[in-house]
Amino acid sequence: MAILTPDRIVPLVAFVLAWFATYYAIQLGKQGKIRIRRLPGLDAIEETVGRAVEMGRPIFDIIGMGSFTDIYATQTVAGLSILSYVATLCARLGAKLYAPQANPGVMPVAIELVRDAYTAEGKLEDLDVEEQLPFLSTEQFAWAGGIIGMAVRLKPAANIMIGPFWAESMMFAETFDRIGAMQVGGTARMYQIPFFAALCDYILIGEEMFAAGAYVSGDPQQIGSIASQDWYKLAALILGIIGAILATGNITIVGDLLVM
Amino acid sequence: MDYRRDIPLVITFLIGVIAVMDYYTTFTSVKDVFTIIKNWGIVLEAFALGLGAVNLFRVHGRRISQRSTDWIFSALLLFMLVLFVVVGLGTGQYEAGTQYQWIYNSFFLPIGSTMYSSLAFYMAFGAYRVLRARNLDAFLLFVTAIFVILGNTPIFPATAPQFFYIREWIFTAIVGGTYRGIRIGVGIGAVVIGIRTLIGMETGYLGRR
Amino acid sequence: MVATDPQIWIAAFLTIAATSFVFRDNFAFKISQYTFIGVAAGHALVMGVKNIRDYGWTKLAGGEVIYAVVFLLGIMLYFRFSKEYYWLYRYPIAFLVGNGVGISIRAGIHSDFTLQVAATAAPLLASDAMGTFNNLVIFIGCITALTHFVFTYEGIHKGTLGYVPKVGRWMMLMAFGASFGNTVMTRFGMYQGRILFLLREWLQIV
Amino acid sequence: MSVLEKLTAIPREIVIGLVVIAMIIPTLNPLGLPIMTGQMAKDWYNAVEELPAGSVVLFDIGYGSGGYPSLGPANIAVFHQFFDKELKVIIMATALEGSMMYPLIMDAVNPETRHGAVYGEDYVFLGYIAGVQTAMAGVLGDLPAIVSTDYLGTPIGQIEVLNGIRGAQDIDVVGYLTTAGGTSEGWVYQAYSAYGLPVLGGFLSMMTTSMKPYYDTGQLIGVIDGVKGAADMEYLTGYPGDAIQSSDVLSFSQTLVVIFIIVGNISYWGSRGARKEGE
Repeated sequence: MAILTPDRIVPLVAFVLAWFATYYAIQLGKQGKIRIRRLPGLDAIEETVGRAVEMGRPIFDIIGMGSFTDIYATQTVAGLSILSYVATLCARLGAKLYAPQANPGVMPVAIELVRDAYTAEGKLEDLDVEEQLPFLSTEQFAWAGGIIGMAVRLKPAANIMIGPFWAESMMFAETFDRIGAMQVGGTARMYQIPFFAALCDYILIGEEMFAAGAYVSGDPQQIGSIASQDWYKLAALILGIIGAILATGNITIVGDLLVM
Repeated sequence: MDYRRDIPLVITFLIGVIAVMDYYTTFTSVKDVFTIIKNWGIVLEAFALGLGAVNLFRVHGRRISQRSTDWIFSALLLFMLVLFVVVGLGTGQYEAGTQYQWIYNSFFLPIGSTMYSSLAFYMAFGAYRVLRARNLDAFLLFVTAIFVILGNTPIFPATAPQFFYIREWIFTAIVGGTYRGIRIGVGIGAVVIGIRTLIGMETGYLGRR
Repeated sequence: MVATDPQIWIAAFLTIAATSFVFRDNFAFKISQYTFIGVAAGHALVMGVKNIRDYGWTKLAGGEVIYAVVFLLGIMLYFRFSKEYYWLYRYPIAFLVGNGVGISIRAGIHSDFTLQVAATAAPLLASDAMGTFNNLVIFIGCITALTHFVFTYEGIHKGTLGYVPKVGRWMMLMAFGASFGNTVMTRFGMYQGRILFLLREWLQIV
Repeated sequence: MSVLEKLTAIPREIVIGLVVIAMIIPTLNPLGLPIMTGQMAKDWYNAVEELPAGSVVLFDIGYGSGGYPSLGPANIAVFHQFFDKELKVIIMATALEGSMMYPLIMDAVNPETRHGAVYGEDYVFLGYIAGVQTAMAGVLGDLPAIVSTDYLGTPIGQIEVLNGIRGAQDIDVVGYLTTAGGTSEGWVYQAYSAYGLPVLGGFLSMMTTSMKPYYDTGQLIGVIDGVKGAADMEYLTGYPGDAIQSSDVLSFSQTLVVIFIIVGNISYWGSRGARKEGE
């Protein structure tokens, strides 16, 4: 065919189908027909809040220094969903929450979410925005230094950091571990996952954080797009398994088809 | 139609679709249009490079005029910024001028190459405090980390080449397999978010105001 | 012998200042940090102007009048800082986002999806036992890691089948260990570059 | 406080001091330990060795000062091999600081005196081009339509090495060194996927795991794995430099890390055992 670039038929089909799948899955999400499984990481968050109340020490929730306008925006959104969830738990159980902020664009949204959570639990009088959601800095190391200082001073019982993280992930994880805080870490910036895996008690790896964010927020768009990705992963699983079995028996049809 | 919101969404959609068509179809008219889009994209990205400087002037200018804490550092920041711009543009040679290379090699290069590499010390703290086989998860991470570090440390393969072969095997088999699974997941995730952006369901980039 | 070149002295001071953060935040570190932010923004601006000249102005001056539109769009970017006309900023950013997203996802589905799945759908048996074993580990790693990231089909995570994503998690943790080990090397290898500079060019003892 | 508990609380100042000492000693007294070259770097080296003289390489300096200590030595070794093989090298930069790295690298490589290569005839530097993947797609798609001058402002019509270079169809291989994930994936997308060009990729070691799937599927035909890959390349090309010297430092400093890990685990398990007995 002269119209289509040769050797790219299958990617094109996959691409067009992804378009439809995304649209359709979001519609299904709006109709409430999709359920996401509850991740163990979320139970861990509940556990950490409970532990903080018992110990009479505060909780940290760090959403990272991402903005709404960069390519990590979806991670920031997931981090905010988790923050809202943590704030609800803190208000309900009576733990003191600290959520230091790094991005002036994201900060008002974070404050609004936390305030809503406290209002819904009827505990607005327990919240002091100035103290509990301070703006530290937009500069990476100044921000990291600020959080390290707060952590050493306040000795939180737990630290929940879910969002986009860069080189500061190692500093945070190391500091909170040193002061004996229980940690739940999650990011989709894969380079930083190993540090969280080494230092945190629970981790949300990559897309797990999006799923957790969608689960607690119940946003049909986020839920829908997770479903459409699942369809592709299932397709990859089926094609991979069948293809490998057939190829082992010298039938390379699946592999040949995919590179068409 | 809201020209403040809808027209940008249409622009995103059209440009994105042309980019996709350029890849999958052979229409020469699409390719010509996309060549222009790429060129414009480069120029626009270049324009965007000044945004950071303007923002810093706003933020730190305010800090200096209000004499807030650390305003002296803000002054230093703006001085360095202006210095680079004046030397870069004033000589008319941009980054190729010898004066510019002098200030780059004096100020930018040493800090830039130290800032992130100084995390080596955090790696050392982390290693002795944290890389501990405290549960199954940490144990699994610990085992491969140790073998990779041993394989990466030339003195160990020099004494016993097996250290090197173990490291190579970990990369071939364990990393090769699992990271392929992760790559498939991350790749499809990016495509779905991209599609949501093109069809106007992901509008974060438009800002919140 | 110690260096006499002021450039080396400035660079040596900033190297030590930038490192000092590992003790704690301090005055010298702040100098290096704010200098860094300033020079990075200044350099970006210089390169931006040069690119505007080379890729936009030369074309416009060469008679391609259509390039006036890009300049207009480029200036519209700066309305980002205006309260009233903020929305004008959305036009050029929409252009950049459309181009950026289109150019990466069009190939992403090809490189990350079809080609990776095609590589998985390959024979498991190799010419030797070790090769076959490696193929099996790679295959199991890829498949189990993928199942770990399936969120809307709970059945995959329950009962006997539930061991599949669990194995995926274990394999991933081992792979993260490899990544951790390599990151250790990255950081130490990089800091060595600074030590070399200090010893060789500043103190001149190597 | 027991000995084991003391071990878990080594003060930071001591850790930092030990690390610095472990870096300085081998710098002053190099060991010259043998290098075991990895397959990924061998693949890069062999791929370039197999190119006939006069083949066109498009090379991207995709790193700045942050990656310079790791990737600079690799870049020097790679260029030595390019010029030894008498390849035509078109250099560009997708990183903002790339054009500041160029003079540092070229000072060390010195192609004119060491290899008899001439700027403009054998190699050219196009300078920094904004837009990362847009820049890649632009240069590969239609070079003369996008680029009008080299970094010094010479029109490309007057540059011999660019004669007849229209885009991907006239380029034999693409190589890059970068610290950015977007650049690293970008070249795979824009050069391999879009044009089927062979791609040689070099990046920080911490990125190697993420990029490994591309190497396994042939989308990258050779890989430089950070400072280790740089040492391998210096060894393979026969131009020893800073990376090989770094190997000795790695031997010392990482051995120290291994000792830290062992101490940490012994004290952790020891103090856990002690606590259990006390309960």
